[in-house]
Amino acid sequence: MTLLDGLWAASALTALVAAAFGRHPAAGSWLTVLYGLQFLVVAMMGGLSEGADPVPASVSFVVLGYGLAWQFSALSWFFAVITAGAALAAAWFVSGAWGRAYAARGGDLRLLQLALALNPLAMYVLLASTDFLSLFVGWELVSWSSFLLMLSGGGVGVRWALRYLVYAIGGAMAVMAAMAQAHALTGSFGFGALAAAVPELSAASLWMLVILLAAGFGVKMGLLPFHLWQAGAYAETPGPGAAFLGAISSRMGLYAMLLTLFGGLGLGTLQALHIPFTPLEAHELLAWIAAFTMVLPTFTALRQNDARWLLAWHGIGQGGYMLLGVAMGDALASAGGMMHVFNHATYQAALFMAVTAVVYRTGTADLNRLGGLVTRMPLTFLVLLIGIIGLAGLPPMNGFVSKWLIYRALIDEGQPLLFVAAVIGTLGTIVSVYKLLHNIFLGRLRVEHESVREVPWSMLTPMLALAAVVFVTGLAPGPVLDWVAAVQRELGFAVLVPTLGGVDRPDGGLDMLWVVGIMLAGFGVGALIFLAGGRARTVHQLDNYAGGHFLSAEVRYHYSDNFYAGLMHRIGSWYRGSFQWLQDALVSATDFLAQGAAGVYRAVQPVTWLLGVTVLALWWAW
Amino acid sequence: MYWITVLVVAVMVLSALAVLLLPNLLAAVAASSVVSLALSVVFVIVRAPDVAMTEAAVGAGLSGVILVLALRRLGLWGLGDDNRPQPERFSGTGDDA
Amino acid sequence: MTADAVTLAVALPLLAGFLSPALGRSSRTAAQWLGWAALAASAAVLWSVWVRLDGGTAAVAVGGFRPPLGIAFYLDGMALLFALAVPVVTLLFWPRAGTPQQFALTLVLAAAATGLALSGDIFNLYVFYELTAVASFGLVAAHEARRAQAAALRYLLLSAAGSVLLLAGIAVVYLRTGTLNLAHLATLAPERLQDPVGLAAFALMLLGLGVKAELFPVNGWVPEVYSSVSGRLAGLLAGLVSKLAVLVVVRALVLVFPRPEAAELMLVLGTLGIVVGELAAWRARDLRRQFAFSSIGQLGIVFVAFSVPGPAGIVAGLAVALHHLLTKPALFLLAERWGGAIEGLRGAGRGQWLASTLFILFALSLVGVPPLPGFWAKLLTVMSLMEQGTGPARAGAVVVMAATVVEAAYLFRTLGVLLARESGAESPQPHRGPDLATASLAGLILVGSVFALRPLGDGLKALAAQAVDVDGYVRTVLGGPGMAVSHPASQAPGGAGGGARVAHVPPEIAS
Amino acid sequence: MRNFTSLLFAGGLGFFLLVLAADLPLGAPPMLAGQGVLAEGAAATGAANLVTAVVLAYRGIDTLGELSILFAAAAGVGLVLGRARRRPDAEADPEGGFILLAAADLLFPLLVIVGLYIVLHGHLTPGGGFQGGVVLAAAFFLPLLGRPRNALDHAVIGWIEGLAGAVFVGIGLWALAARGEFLAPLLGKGTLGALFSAGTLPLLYIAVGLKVGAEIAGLMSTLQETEAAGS
Amino acid sequence: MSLPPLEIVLYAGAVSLLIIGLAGLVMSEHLVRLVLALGVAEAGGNLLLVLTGFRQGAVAPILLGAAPSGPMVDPIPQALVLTAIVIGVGVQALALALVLRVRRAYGTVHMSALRARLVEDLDEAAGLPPEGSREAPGVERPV
Repeated sequence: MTLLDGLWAASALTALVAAAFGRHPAAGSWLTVLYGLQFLVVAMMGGLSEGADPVPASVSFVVLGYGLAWQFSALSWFFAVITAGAALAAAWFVSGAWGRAYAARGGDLRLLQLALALNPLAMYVLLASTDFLSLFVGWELVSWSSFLLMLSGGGVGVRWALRYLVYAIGGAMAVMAAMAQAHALTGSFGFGALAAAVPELSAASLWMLVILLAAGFGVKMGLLPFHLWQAGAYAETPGPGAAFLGAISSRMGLYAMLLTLFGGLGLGTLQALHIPFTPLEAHELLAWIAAFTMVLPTFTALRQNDARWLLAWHGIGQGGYMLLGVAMGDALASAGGMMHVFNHATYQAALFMAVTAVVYRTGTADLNRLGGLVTRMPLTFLVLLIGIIGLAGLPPMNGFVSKWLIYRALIDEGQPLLFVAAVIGTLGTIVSVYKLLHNIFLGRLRVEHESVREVPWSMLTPMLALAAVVFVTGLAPGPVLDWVAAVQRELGFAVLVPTLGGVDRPDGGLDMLWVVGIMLAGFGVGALIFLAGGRARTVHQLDNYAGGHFLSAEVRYHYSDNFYAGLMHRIGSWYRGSFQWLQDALVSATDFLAQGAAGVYRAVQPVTWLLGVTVLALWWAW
Repeated sequence: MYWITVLVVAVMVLSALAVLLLPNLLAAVAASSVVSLALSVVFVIVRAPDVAMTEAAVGAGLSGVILVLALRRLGLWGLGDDNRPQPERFSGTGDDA
Repeated sequence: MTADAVTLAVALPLLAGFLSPALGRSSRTAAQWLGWAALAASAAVLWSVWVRLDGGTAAVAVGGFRPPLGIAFYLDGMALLFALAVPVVTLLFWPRAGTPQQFALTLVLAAAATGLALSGDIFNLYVFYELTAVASFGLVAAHEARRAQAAALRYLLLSAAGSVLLLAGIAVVYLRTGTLNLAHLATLAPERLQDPVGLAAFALMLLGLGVKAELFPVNGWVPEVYSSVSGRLAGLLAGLVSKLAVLVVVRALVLVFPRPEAAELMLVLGTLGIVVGELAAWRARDLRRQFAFSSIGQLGIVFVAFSVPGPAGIVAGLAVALHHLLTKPALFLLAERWGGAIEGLRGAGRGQWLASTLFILFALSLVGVPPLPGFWAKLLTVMSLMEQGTGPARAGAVVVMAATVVEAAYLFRTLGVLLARESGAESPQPHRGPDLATASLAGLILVGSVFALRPLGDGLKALAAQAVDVDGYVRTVLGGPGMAVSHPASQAPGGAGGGARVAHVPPEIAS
Repeated sequence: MRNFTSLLFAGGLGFFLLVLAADLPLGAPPMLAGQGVLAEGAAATGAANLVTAVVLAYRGIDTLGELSILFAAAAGVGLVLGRARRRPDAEADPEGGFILLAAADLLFPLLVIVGLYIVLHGHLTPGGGFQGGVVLAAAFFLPLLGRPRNALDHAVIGWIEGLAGAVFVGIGLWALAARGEFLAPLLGKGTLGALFSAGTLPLLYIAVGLKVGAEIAGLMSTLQETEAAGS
Repeated sequence: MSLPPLEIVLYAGAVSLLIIGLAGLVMSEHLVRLVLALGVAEAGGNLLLVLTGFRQGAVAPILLGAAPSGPMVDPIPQALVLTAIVIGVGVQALALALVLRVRRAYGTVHMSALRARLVEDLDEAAGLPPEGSREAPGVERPV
């Protein structure tokens, strides 16, 4: 029995326990222990990131003449450790007060626990793929288990889950087409065979593969224009589920792309694949798609008035950074892109949990109905603060490191337009996460929230732990970059050799230890001035004013309402409903065709069809 | 012989058309019996006496009787003008013959 | 038990069917038991023949007249598999509440379906096809509601028109080749049917058979009939009868018309069928019609899969067909449970966990979620189409995959309604134990086959290799080991008698 | 519009089928199987009428299938019209006139004899079970036309058709037991052209005749007993 | 002008019957006429089948006396047609029974009316308001 078997067994056991006892809130603690066990098993495979041999699974099948086998490599391990961590944090969050409250409100706790347990299991299967067939099997399992998780909350979530399903099946079918195409071209499902056959393949075949794979996996990643399902589906999932999904689920698309496009076809192939009539190559096309994915969803997030939706839209946008980095393909950019997977998972999970904590106490995630909670929920505020700094990609959090690597690479590669796009994206992120922070925690406390207290420790612990990871890996990104380097080595990218604090390059590296040190020193100076100045005066939260008027509890005015109205007035129309039209058009076209199809059986007598088609067939026979 | 055949075939085809075009259903049934009879003559001509017998017995006789019985049960029996277009014809489908 | 006994599988249900109405006048129970016994005996005969052949093939000259002159039954894995499915499925979908006449018609239907699977003579196939048709008209019309009779009448007219075309196709083939035996035709086809006339004959036969096989666009009866009759009968027709009609088409395609144009015709019509069926199902507003249209789409996939030449196509087609044979009848049974307008089913699945779980299972398998069998069937289809690599084949693959998306959308929309939290449904339909048991059985087989994928795959491959082995077919039927010894009196004048049976075929016949 | 398209399609189909004729060996068919039957049919079956040889011997199972179709159709008619039977008190058709009644009575024995003759000589001359069966059915049905209040006993008809069908299958099974082949010819061939020749073929034709006669008589009397529609 | 050979005339007759029957099946409204048209089409098919065994100058396949007096026509198609005729009459009887029943149930003997009623009936059986009515202007779309 290998460690991979052990991981699957632990995960399956978790799912079984969840199915059997998930209904009882008390089972939450046991499940958390089991998730911890999973994490431990993954950690025991840590040698993978130091160049150890891949860990195979001892099960394998031969179905219809095709072999199915699984193994863990450095790439798998990198994603698996994030998965296990996110699952552990989410499960911990559920295990205590939150789970009890969920069950008390009529939620199906067993279904949630089961779905939450099935997701990592499916992902571990997917992450162990060795060829197209096992990849597809794992892919479908992941799709359906996340569908289950989205459904688990019922209500509006079901609608979104169904929409997700349609997109996911569409994506899966594109993958299946690519897989069948690859098999038709090479006679095998192996990535190696595909890589070996690349020189003989025509540009058309390669393009078909690239487009099918990118589109198929891009659906899961929420790449434009296939992103419309993601925000709603994730946001309407019950809180911890959303945290888990937002952290890692859509990254499976990136994993699969890394495995097939970059590992299978090879980065070199993408770089050599020229788009006719343009100066672009395939990898630049991907980079541009990624760039649009960074910008548009981020600005859509700016418009959201629901904290969960806002975060979910950011999840889409951040995926763009990852793909941008990987698609650029040099050592810095790819390291940045892959490290961003880790970083994003940590802060996104922390952010979703913080928002869920707020919902737990206030009952709403509506940014127009919150405010001033900083004094009531200071630790949650802290987590959210750390999280948004990471999300915005500002020092000293880990998001800064990965984004710095990407910016730096874009400059090095001579891609000013992409660089500007990345900066615009970051700008939008900063603006919108400020809205998040402000509308929940700052400003005026609403009357109905005066009695709100901090959430219990069962929820705070995972949040704080994640926040700590966000900070620590920002302070010392070296270990994570080491893992990334192993992945780069495995996939054939140029390898970035990290230091503890970042990278050391002759033309200017990054050492986060210094950056953080200087920042903290700066904050220290600021704090000294603030304290020494002694000008601060503490007033009651309701003792404030706007527009020259003092506001009291009776005045129904709240300036966080419709935040950024002016900004939206200026730029909102630029991206309103971006690609919604595409989805609408597709649905309308399907509906139109469906009416026609139903009409086939309504408008014409069956015998007429028989006669007509006979004549046509005879005509054709000539 | 040749001309007899042509004549019989012509009768057969014309009666077949009559089956479709005669407004009176009883007459149409009669025409279909004529088709069968002509057909059985043709079968004799092509040296198929067994088939001819069967066609005469079954096609002309039996199925004629069954059809007439059915017409009678449908209330469409008779040579008079009680076979007008049905008043309950569904309006609005737009594909009446 | 010799292979000749396989005729019992056709004869016994017929015998029981003939006696059933008369017997039923005195005792309905006796008629029912007679029918069950006949079907069980039929299944036993087929099973013993299957075991005895042990993967080989055999031909049975019915009445002892050697094949080009008499009628031959051909027994290979594919034929026996479907033949064996007939009594089993018929027993499962037996019209329990029916009259002795319905028992008789069901038995006749089973006998005819068995004959369709086994027969190796095109006119004999036509007879069995018509028998299937007439029996199913009767069964459909036997349903109480008046809509069933109207649907049956419309079905009858369409089907009869199709039969006329089929007959015309057979006439053309006979005029060209002077024989009706499939094996003999297979030897003659390369020189006598490889031209537009042969293709026209195939087109006529395909469309004639297509009426029963739910081939687009001659399947206008499907939504009307399936939504008028009981779930059991719909399951029987959609699951079993349509497959056997497809089987006949496949035999004709492989043996007599192995031309790319013929396969292309099937491919195009199948593709259109998928598009129209799945889209219409997407728009359907009640459960039964949704499944009926979905059945059209699935049969389209079957046709598309079988249109791929060679064993790959047969494997894919068999996989899709068997999968559909398993799931769709069970779904019709579940539809019977809930029935009616989809919007009216809000929350109807809650509290009926077994039924809901089965629905989910079948839906997942139909959509093709690994590791359920539906996935492998779909994968084989897409792969064989892509492997073929021609434009229409690729288009077919794309349509199969696009249809999957549509299928997932409507199946899970329905499921979402069934399991919705808020309950708008009136009191759920009365509990039907046997139906649920049958559906559960199908579900168990479905899940069980996941654990037997390897032997199943190997088995299908062996069947397909046998099915495409035209030489083997010809050898088996027209003389060679495994053929039943012909009757001494039926030897040709001047024949040597005994020994090499090929010598009995007069020279002008063997050409 | 619809009629126009339909005519166009029908015309097209006719055109293609007529064009087909150019490539078909009309009048000189290859007859590969047919030659075989012509050459050995009489010897193999003992029937002088080779069509009968084909119908009952070479393609016996076709005939069984055909009987089953007729049976299924009759059962279907029974099912469809079973509930629509005339109520006993419903107004029946008026009795036939003297000519019809007299003709029915006179014709009855004649038709029975002719029908039996056609059935029994099916292996020798044109005709056979089907044709004879129809004549027999007519014999029994004609009196009903004259006296609509009388009815055939459906139970008896059911038993006749059931048993006749069973006899057909039974002869086939007998052959299976005796010779190992379903529906193989049994008994001696006899002299070609004699009434008692051709082994079991006449027996089969008798079964066919009875079954067809019973089914058609039942079918017609079911139709006859059906209440008039539209009332 | 040379006359077409006999078998071509017969073939043309068979095809005409087939076409007339099929056209009638498509165009007729009255249910009884549809059944009649079906019978005509079947007659055409049967004639077609008999013609496949016909050859010029041959005799019927019945052995009268000792030796056949010349070539015989093919007996197999004749046997097939015997079967087909009986099948046809069975189907016809069933169809007529259904027409009677449908007339009783729906009060119409017209195909288009019957179809419209059938669709209404199916909708009603499923508990649906008629398509396009005020209560159900369309179906809610899933995405």
